[in-house]
Amino acid sequence: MTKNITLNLITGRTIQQGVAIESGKEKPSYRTAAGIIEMDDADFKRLGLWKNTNVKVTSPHGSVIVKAVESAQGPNPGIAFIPMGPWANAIIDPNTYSTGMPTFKGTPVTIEVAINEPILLGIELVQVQCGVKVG
Amino acid sequence: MTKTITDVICPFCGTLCDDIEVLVSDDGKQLLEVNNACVIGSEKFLHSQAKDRVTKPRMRQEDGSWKDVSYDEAADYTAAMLAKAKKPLMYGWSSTNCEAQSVGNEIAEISRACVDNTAAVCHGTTLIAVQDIGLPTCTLGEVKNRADRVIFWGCNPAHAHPRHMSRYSIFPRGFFTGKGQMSRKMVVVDPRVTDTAKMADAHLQVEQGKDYELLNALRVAFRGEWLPDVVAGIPKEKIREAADLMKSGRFVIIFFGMGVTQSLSKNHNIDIAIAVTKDLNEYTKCSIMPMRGHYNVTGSGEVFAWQFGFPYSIDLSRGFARYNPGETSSIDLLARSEIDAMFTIGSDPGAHFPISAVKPIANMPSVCIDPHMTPTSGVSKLHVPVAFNGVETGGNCYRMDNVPIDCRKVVEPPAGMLTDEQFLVMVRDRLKKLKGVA
Amino acid sequence: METVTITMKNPPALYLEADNVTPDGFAGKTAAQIAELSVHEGNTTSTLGKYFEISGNAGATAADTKIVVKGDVKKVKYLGMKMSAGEMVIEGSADLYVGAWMTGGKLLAKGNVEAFAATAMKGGELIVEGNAGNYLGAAYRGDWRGMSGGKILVKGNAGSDIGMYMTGGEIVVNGNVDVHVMTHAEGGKTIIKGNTKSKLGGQLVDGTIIVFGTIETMLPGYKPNGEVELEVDGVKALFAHYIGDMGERHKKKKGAIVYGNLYKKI
Amino acid sequence: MSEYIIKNGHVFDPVQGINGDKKDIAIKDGKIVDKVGSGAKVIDASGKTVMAGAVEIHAHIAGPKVNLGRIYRPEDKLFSCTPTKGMERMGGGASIPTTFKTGYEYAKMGYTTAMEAAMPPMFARHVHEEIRDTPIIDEGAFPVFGNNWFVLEYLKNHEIENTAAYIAWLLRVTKGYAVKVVNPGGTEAWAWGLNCLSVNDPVPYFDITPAEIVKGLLEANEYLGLPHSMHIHPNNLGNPGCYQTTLDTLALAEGMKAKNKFGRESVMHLTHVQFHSYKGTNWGDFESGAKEITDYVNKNKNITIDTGNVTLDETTTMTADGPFEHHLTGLNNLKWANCDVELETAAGVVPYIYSPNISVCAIQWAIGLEIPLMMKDPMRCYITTDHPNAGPFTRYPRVIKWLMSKKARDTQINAFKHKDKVLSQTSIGSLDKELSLYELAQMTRAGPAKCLGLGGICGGLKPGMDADVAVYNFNPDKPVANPDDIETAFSRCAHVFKSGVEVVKNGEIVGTGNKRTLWVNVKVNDNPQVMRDINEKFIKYYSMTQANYEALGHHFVPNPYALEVDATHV
Repeated sequence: MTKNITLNLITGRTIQQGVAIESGKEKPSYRTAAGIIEMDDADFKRLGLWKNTNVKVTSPHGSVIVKAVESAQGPNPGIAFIPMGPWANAIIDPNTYSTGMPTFKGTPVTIEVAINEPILLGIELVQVQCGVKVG
Repeated sequence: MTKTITDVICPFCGTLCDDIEVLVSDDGKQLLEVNNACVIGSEKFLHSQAKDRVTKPRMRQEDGSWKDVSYDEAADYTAAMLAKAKKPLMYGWSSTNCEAQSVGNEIAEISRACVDNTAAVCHGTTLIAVQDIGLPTCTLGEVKNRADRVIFWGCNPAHAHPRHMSRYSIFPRGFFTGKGQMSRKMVVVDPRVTDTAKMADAHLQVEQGKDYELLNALRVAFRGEWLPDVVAGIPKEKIREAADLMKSGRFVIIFFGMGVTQSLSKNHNIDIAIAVTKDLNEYTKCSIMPMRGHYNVTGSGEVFAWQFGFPYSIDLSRGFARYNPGETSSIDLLARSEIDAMFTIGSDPGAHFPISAVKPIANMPSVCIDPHMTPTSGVSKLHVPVAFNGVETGGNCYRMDNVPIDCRKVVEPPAGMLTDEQFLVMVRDRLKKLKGVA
Repeated sequence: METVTITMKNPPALYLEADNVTPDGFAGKTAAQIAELSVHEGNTTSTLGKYFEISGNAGATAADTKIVVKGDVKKVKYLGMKMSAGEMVIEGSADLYVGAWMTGGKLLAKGNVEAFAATAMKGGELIVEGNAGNYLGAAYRGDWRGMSGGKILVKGNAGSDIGMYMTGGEIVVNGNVDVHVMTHAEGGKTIIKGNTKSKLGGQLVDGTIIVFGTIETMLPGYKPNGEVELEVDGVKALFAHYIGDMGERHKKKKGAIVYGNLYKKI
Repeated sequence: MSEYIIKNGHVFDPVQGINGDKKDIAIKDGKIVDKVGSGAKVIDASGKTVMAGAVEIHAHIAGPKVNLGRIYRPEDKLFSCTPTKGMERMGGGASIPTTFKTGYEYAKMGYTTAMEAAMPPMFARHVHEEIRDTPIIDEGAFPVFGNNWFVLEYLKNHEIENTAAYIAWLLRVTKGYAVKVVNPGGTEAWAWGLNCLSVNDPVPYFDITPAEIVKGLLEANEYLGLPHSMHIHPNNLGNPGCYQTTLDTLALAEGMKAKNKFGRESVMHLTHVQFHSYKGTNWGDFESGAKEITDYVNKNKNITIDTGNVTLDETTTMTADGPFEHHLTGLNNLKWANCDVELETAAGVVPYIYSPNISVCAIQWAIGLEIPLMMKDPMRCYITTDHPNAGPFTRYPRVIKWLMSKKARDTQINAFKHKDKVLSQTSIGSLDKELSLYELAQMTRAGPAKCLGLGGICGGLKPGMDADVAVYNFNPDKPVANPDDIETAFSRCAHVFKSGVEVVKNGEIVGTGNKRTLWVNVKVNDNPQVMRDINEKFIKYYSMTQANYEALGHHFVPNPYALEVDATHV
């Protein structure tokens, strides 16, 4: 059985994500800024994971491949952070509780190593999930 | 020769900095340098100069490729789509000016659309809370001149509003705050040790999703009532200390962000934070302010409100305005399959909606008006690139504290490119003909 | 009492708004006249008869009229909205606003109902045999006048935000409920036979919440106040008593402060 | 432009002293003229009442606090939004209508000019955007000065010339119309959670009293010779016993004379007097002070007032009197919004229900009617509801009914739950006066226009004036069978002309006219010190730059009408 850990996923703005969306969401720099999951050092150890490796993040609402990096802000053991964007939105809890607002913060996710799985570009990721031809 | 344009407004976040200086070429066609802006704002100005920019409207082809079309053809498609739809959604509006929003409202009215802005995934729940309990707030200059207690609750200005602390909230020396940062105590409430939290005098590391409990405990502490030993991961002693710190301020300001609007309890988190603010006004002066995201999401809410009566998530399908987030809000409309055409402008739901709410867009007639290529344009049938608002065209915008600031045009858009407003006028005029409206 | 039966034959492509489907809307009309009542799908207006087969004539008044709704009405909103008298039975599940703003009569939904059922209910009875959605018996956005009278019984589970801004009346949920119960309430009573999550009675000024099952997280604004024996719905049991929300303002009655009451079965 | 002749109507025009005579009114090129050609379109007004377009002197209809009210009160629109209809855009809102509905509703009642009563200068762009989107009616906006740091600092040393130069600058950059004062000093105190409840309470830090602020602004207003007088909402609004503060405020104008070229004779306009005419010491012994206040105003010709009539509706209160709204939310526990504006002002918003079953509300209703009934000079007392504070402006026809019919007042008094209390705490029961149509025209047209310095332009039907004309389905020759007929007649005009364009016909909108924004352009001598002070305040204390504060492009005020004032001679 693949080893995995469960963390509480939060999404949000980072300054790098902000810069990347302004420089072009079609570009690899967007993926570098937002196609990542920030995890605490302790959680890397728990999972036995090397930093900067690709992982598969799964929630009841979907799964996505992102690169696991050490939290730039922390320490926050037990909490994972994916910058706001299509990677996070592949897995966050869409329940609005009839308020119009999805539950972007506080989705339990499991994380497993996926070294050989590719991380898609931002636009590509959405197109693939929507069944639209990539172009 | 070059020229420097001063007092330029940055069209990125709700901080709406208006002290940017931009260096442009003598012919006004090239933007060379940006000063005073944060790194995101600089990028926004400079990216307008990118050589690989899409400058012509494009229709998606069956094979996934794009075919360039004229603005006329694009306007024809858009008008026809809106005329035909039983319940189109016109979403976005937060990255364009109030003038374009106003034309958009005319279009929405004629096509009896649902209209919504990015508050849907940002401070929409704040608006619900304000409707339930009110909002004691102030302009940012009040914070600069008077605030001696600054609380950032579920927000991270170090990343999301990079110049907020230096312009308004922490560092500036104001009229009654002559010592700048030394005049103030900074409290951060966040489940993470964020870069903002690291700067704080006190950090309450609240258990994620339990802001409501913590705010409730603060209210109990103000009244000196019984508290359980630990609330939301914080010992009661620390809660009472925080309550006393807030009460002892002469002017308290609470800023809050997505950490509370998007976590469990959503509108209730804001609702009770406003109750905390109201409570504090029994002891001292206290205001509260949402850290609005897009630079003109506030303006969109204002224009919606004075024209239709509601700030977002408005359903005009019956010919008059109705409002009830949960029903008329974009995510719910999409997820519940309530709509049959999607019009996006000045925002990127493809990137910022949960994927379950993006998938329907790919399966219906859809238009995306955006200077950039985005996940939304990537799943829409028609992509209409336009001039950058606030860079290549001016127009009124509203800062996070509702202060209106007229954006400036600093550089010419690429030849032949239209502004949001110009394209919308084309759509409106066509739609009027299709619908037989004078 | 006369009975009108409407049966869905052409379900809408989007959603149907059928706010005329109430005993009040049908009263005094023949089946043919009822078929001419307007309904709305998106920005188009058409008639009830285009979607439903209608049989039976209505009584002279709402009180003399019973409506039976058959077929798939999962995408029909506003059934029983503003009804003031008479009876209505929805045989299956319905969408938003079932019995919203109702002031009287009896409305029975045999399946589930979605959000905003019984919004700002003033009187009458709503029974949901399946599950109810969010904001059951809550106030409309911005209004401080939520459910003020009448009775709601949900035999299954209910969603979040039930009884928000409630000022009177009673909600009984036999199953479980999601977060936020009776937020901002100033009266009324909610009985939950199953389990609850958290944020019960937040900012509550007055009112009563009775929980038979578990409470995942108790609000700190609720202060333990001993144990009491209560008889609830014919069941006598020992309950832990809490008063609150201690963080909220409270009214005074005869010099004494009135708190909200939360009872949890021990 | 079309020519019209409105034939055989009963004309009421105090400007020309016409009192119900059958007269024809001719319209050409947007103006009232002596006669028109035979091709003019004939409007048959026989059996109808003809008046100039009405002038609203004080309402909150555009700007940040109004919109905050719209934003935070969805329930104010529930089940009442209206569809697109002919020329009309969608509308909505009972107490805080949308901009489109605001314009239509005013026009349908025969109003053609309205003043937004409180513009926070920093939000001028917002106010003007809403004014632009309010169809048909001409509008101006009053920037607030009574808590402005420049004003407080200059007047502390009684620097009238500098205050005047600052006023001139601010009116120009905000495209403002007049000097408005709200709770002088009290709103600045509110920035620290405090208030000034009397004219002598010191303003924290600034070392000045409300009396000094008011006196200084009165002087500066006449120094400049502005079209409108200083327009004040005094301290201590809405509290039992507040009439004394009102009298203290009025006394500050004693001996002052109006100096201007616009025909204005008053120096102080005290607004929504109803809220400032309370005697008693608490809500239990609360009683009317209308007699004391009107006695004073009747004697002092340099004062004008408006009423602030309570209409017994659910409404939304909103004012730059921030501390008052905080006080109010403490009384009714309804949602409270507030916005403090740096260096300038504040605003608060709280919903309110004037219930006929609550004695205080019923007494407020009576006081609002006593005031105009006790006023001897209708040219100095104007009908308002301080929209939406005492009730929505759409209730004017009902207020007119109560003023014109004792029977209507008695019907209402008898419907009150605490009728006896209303009769014992006010003198409404003993007032037999019924307003005549001539007096109504004075209180809603000629009077407010004159007070605003617009007497030569609107508010009358004299040839040369703007052709703003309202024709009502009301026959003054016939006795009123049912007072409700008055309300019906004044609710929907038979015809309304705005600057010579027919905008309403049979109660429906048929034209959008040439809506203008009225503002006052004052020339003053160069004042380098004030310019330096302004520059310094922006560098140090404002949160936006001076250049952006001053930017108010054509797109905000697409059809301006400036009243020119030359104050360089002084």
